[in-house]
Amino acid sequence: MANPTGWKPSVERQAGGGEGSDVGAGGATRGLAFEEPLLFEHPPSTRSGASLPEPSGRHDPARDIPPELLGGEVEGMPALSELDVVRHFTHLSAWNHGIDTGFYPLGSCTMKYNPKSSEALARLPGFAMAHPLLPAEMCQGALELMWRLERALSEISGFAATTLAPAAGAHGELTGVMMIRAFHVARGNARKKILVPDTAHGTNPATAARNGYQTVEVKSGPDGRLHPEAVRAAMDEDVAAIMITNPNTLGIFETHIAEIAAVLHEKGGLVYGDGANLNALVGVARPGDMGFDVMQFNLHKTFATPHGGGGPGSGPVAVKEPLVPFLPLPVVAKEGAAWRLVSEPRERPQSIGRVREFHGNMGMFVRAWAFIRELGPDGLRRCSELAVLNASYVREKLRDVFHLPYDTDSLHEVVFTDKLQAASDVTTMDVAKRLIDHGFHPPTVYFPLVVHGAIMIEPTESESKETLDRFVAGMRAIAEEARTDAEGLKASPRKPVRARLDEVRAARKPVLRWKPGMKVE
Amino acid sequence: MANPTGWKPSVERQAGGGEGSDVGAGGATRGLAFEEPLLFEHPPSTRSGASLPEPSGRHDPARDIPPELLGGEVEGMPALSELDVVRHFTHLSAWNHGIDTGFYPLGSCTMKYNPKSSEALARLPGFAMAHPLLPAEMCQGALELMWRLERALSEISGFAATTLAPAAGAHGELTGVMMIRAFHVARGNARKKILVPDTAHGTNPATAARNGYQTVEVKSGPDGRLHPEAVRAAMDEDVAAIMITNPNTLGIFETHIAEIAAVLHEKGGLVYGDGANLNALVGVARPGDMGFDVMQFNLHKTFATPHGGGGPGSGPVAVKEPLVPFLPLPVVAKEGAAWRLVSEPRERPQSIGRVREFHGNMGMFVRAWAFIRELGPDGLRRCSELAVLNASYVREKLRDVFHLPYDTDSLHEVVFTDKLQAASDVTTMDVAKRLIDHGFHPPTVYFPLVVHGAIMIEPTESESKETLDRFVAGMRAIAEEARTDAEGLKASPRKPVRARLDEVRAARKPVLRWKPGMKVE
Amino acid sequence: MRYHPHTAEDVREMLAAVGAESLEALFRSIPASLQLRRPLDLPPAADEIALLAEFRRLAAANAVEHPPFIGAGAYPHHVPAAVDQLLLRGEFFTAYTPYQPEISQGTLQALFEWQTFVALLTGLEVANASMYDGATAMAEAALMAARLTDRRRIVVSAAVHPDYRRVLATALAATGDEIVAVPWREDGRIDLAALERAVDGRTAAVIVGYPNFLGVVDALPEAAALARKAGAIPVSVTSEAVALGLLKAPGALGADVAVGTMQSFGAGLQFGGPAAGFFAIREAFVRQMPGRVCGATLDKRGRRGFVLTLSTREQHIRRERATSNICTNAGLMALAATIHLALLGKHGLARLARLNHDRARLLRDALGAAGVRPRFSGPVFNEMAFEVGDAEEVVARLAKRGIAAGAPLSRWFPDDPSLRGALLCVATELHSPELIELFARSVRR
Amino acid sequence: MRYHPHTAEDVREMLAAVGAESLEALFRSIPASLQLRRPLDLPPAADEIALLAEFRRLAAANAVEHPPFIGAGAYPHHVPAAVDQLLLRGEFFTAYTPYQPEISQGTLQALFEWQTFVALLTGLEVANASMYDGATAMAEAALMAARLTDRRRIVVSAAVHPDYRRVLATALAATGDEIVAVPWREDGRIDLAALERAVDGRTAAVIVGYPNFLGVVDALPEAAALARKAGAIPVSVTSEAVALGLLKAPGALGADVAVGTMQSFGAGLQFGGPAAGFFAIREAFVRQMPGRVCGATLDKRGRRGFVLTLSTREQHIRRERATSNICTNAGLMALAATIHLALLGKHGLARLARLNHDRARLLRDALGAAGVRPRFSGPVFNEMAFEVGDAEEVVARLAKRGIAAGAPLSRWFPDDPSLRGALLCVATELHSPELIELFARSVRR
Ligand SMILES: Cc1ncc(COP(=O)(O)O)c(C=O)c1O
Ligand SMILES: Cc1ncc(COP(=O)(O)O)c(C=O)c1O
Repeated sequence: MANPTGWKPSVERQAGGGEGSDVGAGGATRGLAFEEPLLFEHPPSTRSGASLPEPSGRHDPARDIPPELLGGEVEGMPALSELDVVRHFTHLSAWNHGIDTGFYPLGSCTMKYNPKSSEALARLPGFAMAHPLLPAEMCQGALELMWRLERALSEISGFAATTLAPAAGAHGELTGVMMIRAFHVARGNARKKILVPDTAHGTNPATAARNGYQTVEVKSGPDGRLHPEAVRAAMDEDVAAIMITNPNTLGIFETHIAEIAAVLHEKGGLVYGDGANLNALVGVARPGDMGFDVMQFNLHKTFATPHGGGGPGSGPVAVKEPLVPFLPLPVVAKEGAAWRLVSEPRERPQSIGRVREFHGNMGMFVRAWAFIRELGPDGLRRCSELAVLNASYVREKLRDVFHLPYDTDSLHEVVFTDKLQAASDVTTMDVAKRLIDHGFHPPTVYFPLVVHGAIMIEPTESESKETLDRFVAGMRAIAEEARTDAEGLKASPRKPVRARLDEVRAARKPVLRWKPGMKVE
Repeated sequence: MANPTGWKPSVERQAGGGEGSDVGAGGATRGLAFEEPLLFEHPPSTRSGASLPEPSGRHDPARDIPPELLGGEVEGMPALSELDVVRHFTHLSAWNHGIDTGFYPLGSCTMKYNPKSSEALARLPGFAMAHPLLPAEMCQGALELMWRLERALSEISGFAATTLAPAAGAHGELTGVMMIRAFHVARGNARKKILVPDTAHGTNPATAARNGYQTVEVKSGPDGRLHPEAVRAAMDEDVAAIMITNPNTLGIFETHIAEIAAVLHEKGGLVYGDGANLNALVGVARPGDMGFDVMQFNLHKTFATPHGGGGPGSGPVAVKEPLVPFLPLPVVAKEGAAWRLVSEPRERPQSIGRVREFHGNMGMFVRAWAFIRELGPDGLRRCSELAVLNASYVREKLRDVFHLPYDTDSLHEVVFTDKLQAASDVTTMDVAKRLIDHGFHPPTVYFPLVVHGAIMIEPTESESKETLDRFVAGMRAIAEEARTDAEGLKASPRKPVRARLDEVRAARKPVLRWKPGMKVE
Repeated sequence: MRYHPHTAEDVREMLAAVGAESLEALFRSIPASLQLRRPLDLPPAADEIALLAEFRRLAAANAVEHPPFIGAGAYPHHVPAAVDQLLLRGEFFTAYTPYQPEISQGTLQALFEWQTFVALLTGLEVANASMYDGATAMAEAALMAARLTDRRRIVVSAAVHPDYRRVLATALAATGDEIVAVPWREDGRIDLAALERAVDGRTAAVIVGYPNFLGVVDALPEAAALARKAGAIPVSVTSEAVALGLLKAPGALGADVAVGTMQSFGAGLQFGGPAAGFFAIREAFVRQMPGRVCGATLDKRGRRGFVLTLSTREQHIRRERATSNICTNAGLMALAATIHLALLGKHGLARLARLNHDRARLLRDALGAAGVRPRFSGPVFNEMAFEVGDAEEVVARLAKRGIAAGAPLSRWFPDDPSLRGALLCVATELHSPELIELFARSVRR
Repeated sequence: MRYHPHTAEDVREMLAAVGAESLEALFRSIPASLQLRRPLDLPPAADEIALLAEFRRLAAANAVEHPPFIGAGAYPHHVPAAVDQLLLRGEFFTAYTPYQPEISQGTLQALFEWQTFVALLTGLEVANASMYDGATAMAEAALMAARLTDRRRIVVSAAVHPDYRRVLATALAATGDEIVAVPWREDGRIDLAALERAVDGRTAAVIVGYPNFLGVVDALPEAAALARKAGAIPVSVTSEAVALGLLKAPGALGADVAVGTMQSFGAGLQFGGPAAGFFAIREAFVRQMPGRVCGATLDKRGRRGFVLTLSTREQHIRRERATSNICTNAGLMALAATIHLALLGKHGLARLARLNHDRARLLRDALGAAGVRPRFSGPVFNEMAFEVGDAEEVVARLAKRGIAAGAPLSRWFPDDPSLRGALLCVATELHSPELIELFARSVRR
């Protein structure tokens, strides 16, 4: 495949340069990269990259730490100069694909642009260097920011109040379901079950189980939606709640949400909203207005805080009025012109208690609040509009070459399958790996589980039509290639520093850390 | 060449992956890279990556700017979102080799590690946001720093005073020779000639010419050193100065410097020191103690301020007492406990005047002062010791496979040639390009001009023995390859995003900017 | 809007392509009654200059001129400039969980290195790819112990960070597992006799702080031995991981699980988050370990590489039978700690730890000279409680001078009048001898 | 020492390899009498924490709370956060001059883009890869004009930045070339009648500020026409390049050479440096252009790439016959400007320029309401001189309030008593309407 989309300015007719030197639809080619050993594989030495003051020399630890507790230098630790370390991580970073490198349509993860200004703001010493236990009078700025963010999230989602404490989406789910449980317990009965649609993210059933609930799977309909009848059939007075993602993980709006909520509410159940897909709805519709009682945000998705190679996230949870007493601690309160943290159970006796240390991931609050402040009400709505436009556009442009399992309106993401490629034995995994050679991060694959060979594409609003057109061209080229050269396709990716990795080997003979003489064979 | 030095952890026996996928001695392999069009080659649009306040709307420029001076939007400018721009420059950066990427033994350029802490310090708002014309009482910190740096540089070099104004080494030379000229003019005669050894950097003769002096080349001896007799032969009362780099560009100390200085001084000439090679001497010997009258520093070399892809630099100039009156403006003066800038010619009537706008490259002063502060007197000397050790080590390890034109002690850098490779028609350029595939930045090549096919290696003190050993292994592998596979060698580099570039074409049909419809053919 | 690349023309063309009349029409699958018919009630958009001014104002309302003398779970440490500049590389911070290993080897190798650092510092065999924080890591450890032992009682030292214990209580609210707290003795160490009484055949885990919340290096070997004797899993918890550069590793003292936070490395304070929780175990527990883990493998061409592995434990595969529900963890903070630890290295870490030990002694001596004595006699690392009379008064008084004096223990033990005067203070490499002197003088008045 | 990787063992081994007994012995080629036999008299080494404290103290001694109302050659502008984060990528800032194009394509393409931006903004055909600053760029322009015309008289408007003129004088001290200054008229524009008298067949260049030092958009078209008539090269000088987003390009108004600084884009103030000087010309002058230049070419496989080119003009090839002696230029600052301009783009630049124009009007009106009037009647962009009575007094008074009031013109024209009251002030996007009001009130008292 030599530059199927006419990527410029490469002059690919003479490209040559061996395998993988062609130019992908996303601009991918090959260039210089560096192998890099593990930090621990450098020879031992007396080096250090540390720059530290000298101790007074007057206090020998051996004098006051019992010998059985006193250790020496940690064996196995590396000994490198600052430059060694800088080169090490500079090389490592070059092996990664990030949003800053290229299109990253990882469905359900909302890989939107992470504003650089947020990084600068979060590094202001007043935020970066503030201790979480500063006396209130010494941290009014931090508290004010948290309070404003809390108010804004409640408004955006249509709930009464929001806790900022949870550290990520799944942690928010956990917190939310804990509140649901506390709510029921306060009414005398924790109940036993939580309904979870078959399209749900794995964190939903795991969260329910973690709270001691049995999960009951509810099947979605042929239109990819949850139907009130199915919910009604599963509903009884043992059901504490249903956990719904809306739009769901197919990107499809749960049209019957209000009716479903009514089914739950009728029998005293609550409706939990997995807010991972909120990017479809900001300023357009509010979960609080649809019958949800509790919902977590993923600030690292909807509000553009960086995903950081797997975190940190932030998963605030919004609740309706009846659940407010159960919010975890701490809570930021405004009293007159000052703010303070309510941390003592005495002040909030019904609180489920603490869900983590301190007050939440402040670093993420700063960035999320910056995003909300910069976008404003219109800009935030615009995010959702453009996110949906982008996904709809990709859907339309690919539906003739990839199988669309649900031919109904979808919102911010779209799910295809590898069904049309089955004849040539090309799978979703092959498509994903081939996209790498084009210069794109693959979509989420094999999720949701209800779709066989799912390819879940979420472009987000950050991407231009040009980028989408290139992605579409890449996907179409792959569809074509699946017909004409399935073998070649299966040899992908060819361009990165590593070819396909053997995941089976990794799980069968786990090597989970370096040890002297470590071998991977 | 597959991993000649046993680079780990790659398992190269099965490497394959086409041309250039082997692992070089410096760890170089191939990986994913991105093509990137010019900013101007994106389709025109209404996009912008700007975030700006709204104007009041009350002031139409057409009302007060005459129509013949009023322009519209600038045609041809790009129109991109912030993300487009971030990706653009992220991709571009990946095509570069920097010190942070790998070994960079570019002779005469002192590519030492640029401390990250200096970058943080230079960004403190008090430095980054200070206007150069702030009233003195509002910029005491900046002035104090400049004053302390000035004092430190004078001490390090052994001179009476230093101007911080010049923007780079060559600008320092210009300033220095201007002072020399002013000195002579003050004595009634500017004189006509400047002596320049044949090993001199091109900026030396260019500087002399720029000051209206005729340059007279002085040949160095067979030991690579300048000899008093040669200087004496060229010396007369028309000679204003000699420009000497010490150690010279062969890395060799000018042993006869004191005698040469005497030859000059005897006939009223001055001795200019090109301080580009000061990294060999800090704390070990001081140019001011050797007979030099004027010398420029290259803060971006000796004092580790980043080279920035070609600048900014900083080229302070130190002078002996008799030249102090001629220092350019401004001068930082300490008066009591306060500092102020002396900018007015009235206060320094003999000053050569201003050599640039404002006071110098403050951004570089902050970094250089940080370097001096962190290293301290012992650490600075240690830099020179290790720099010389490194260069001497490389010299020793390569002298059997590359021709060493001057077999005499050298200091912080060493010059080889391609003479031993001549038989296989392999040139210095081929060696340089092959080093790229190993993962090393090539040394300075074809300089100094007195050495045919010069390969000038300056490792600096930042590099570890391991890195040097890898480099040596790479160079030795190349020497071997020159014998066994000259053709293959000449096809290098294979790994970067671009193969050898056609410099002749660039100069013959210059395309120096983008224009609509631009073609390079 | 600088983040929105769509021109009016793009929008028109794309709407045409998808057959929608307007952006609004894209949402027709949302019942009209559920749509929001008004703009969100939020402040209007701010440009970058206004944003900077607004956030500078907020940041300036936090007093951070001096490093705080507060630890209590978050430790003021110097983070070398190199850490942050490497973290800012977009390839790191704008990537997500390394689902596609071929283009995530940077994140993956760094995680493998993080896991190794955690294993080395804790003296245990295996570590996961990070947890949200120390408190949730401890709760996960308790749950894992319950699964492994099939027992339902968690014995925890009262000198474990009270907030961690609260998080544990919250986490166990649904399981009905029991928590038994064991008091500390006058020296600030766990009461081993009480521990012995508390531990029995129903005990899943014994959790001890190392150092504990009072700053005291607790009796981990003895506690671990008692746990082991009863078939319970000894768990150590560490909030101040710099201590592990001076103390023996918990794994070497008998802990089978070591959890905590690496906040001290690379994270800074950030008003309490984010920082990377760590979770280290004996290899035998690996199939019950929560969270992601990175493992080494080979690629198709036989070159070493890294992947996320053992994912059959995890929610996205195992769903309700997963070992935990964690998904997004604290990857970037794990990277930050990894870079910081790499810079320190073997020798730097030891020097840093000794320096912290030294500074705490300077603090003790300076306060001693001011007539203020430590509250507990047990061995300490860089943090200790002092008896200052009225801790809240001291804190309020020093706040006026811009000094964060420490954490009054009564905040966590309001019902224990004997702790009214106890002020928990830390001294680290950031507290210069001069600042320590100033502090001691200020406490005195 | 964190920057020195050598262990004692390494040093030993390496010394043995090179056959030296000690590190000292490496310097035996330096006569003993020339060696320094004492440690340098410098403050002792500081660790990173101490360094940070020391530099914070110094930085805090510069008053930067408010953006200064001073321009006068260095303009306070907002630099988007993205610029700096991209500049911090080590591949950019730790590289040097792109001597090896295959591994410098990033720097080279960015330089090509910089050259294009300069050409577009100046309306000229070719630009070089940057100069040290605006002042030296202007001096180089004069020298180039002298070479091109083989004439020896430089006519320069007195309203060109006085420091630039001083730099020109310094540069020409050796050549004996003559400088003729042409006064400005009451409106702040060059006196065209005087210019006409000054220009003749000996004139190499006519240099005009655009806008000029007084903030006035000078009569460039007329001046250029006069120059051209006499066979001299019309040169425009711009310190506030944001103006080029609102004004016609100098090349479109007759300038054959446009020089100045792009400090307004990407550099920030930095107490005056570094920032990138620019140098743009008509194509015909290219072989006489000073400095480096980047050009497009093809690689061996026919792919477009970039190299430094036309180097036969330069000192490293041509030595004493070079067009200048410049070597290291201001690469990173050119990159900074390029990134900033890319972010602004066509529309953003126009908006920024209009906003600056607007803010200067707000300043004029606010000061007008305080009874303070502009000194010159000519058209201005974002900077203008006001008649404040005693400019030095106003500056000293506002300094006490932490406001940098502006630049008193008398500093450069001490002998002209009529300028005693003239205070040169700028207003940009950084000066909010509220700050402008505060400023006007403070000037008034
Ligand atoms: C639909 C859905 N729910 C929940 C989560 C869990 O969120 P987090 O990873 O922040 O814990 C995800 C994350 O990928 C998700 O996609
Ligand atoms: C020996 C020598 N002299 C002078 C210079 C000029 O210094 P700069 O590039 O800072 O102008 C250099 C720079 O490479 C050099 O190597």
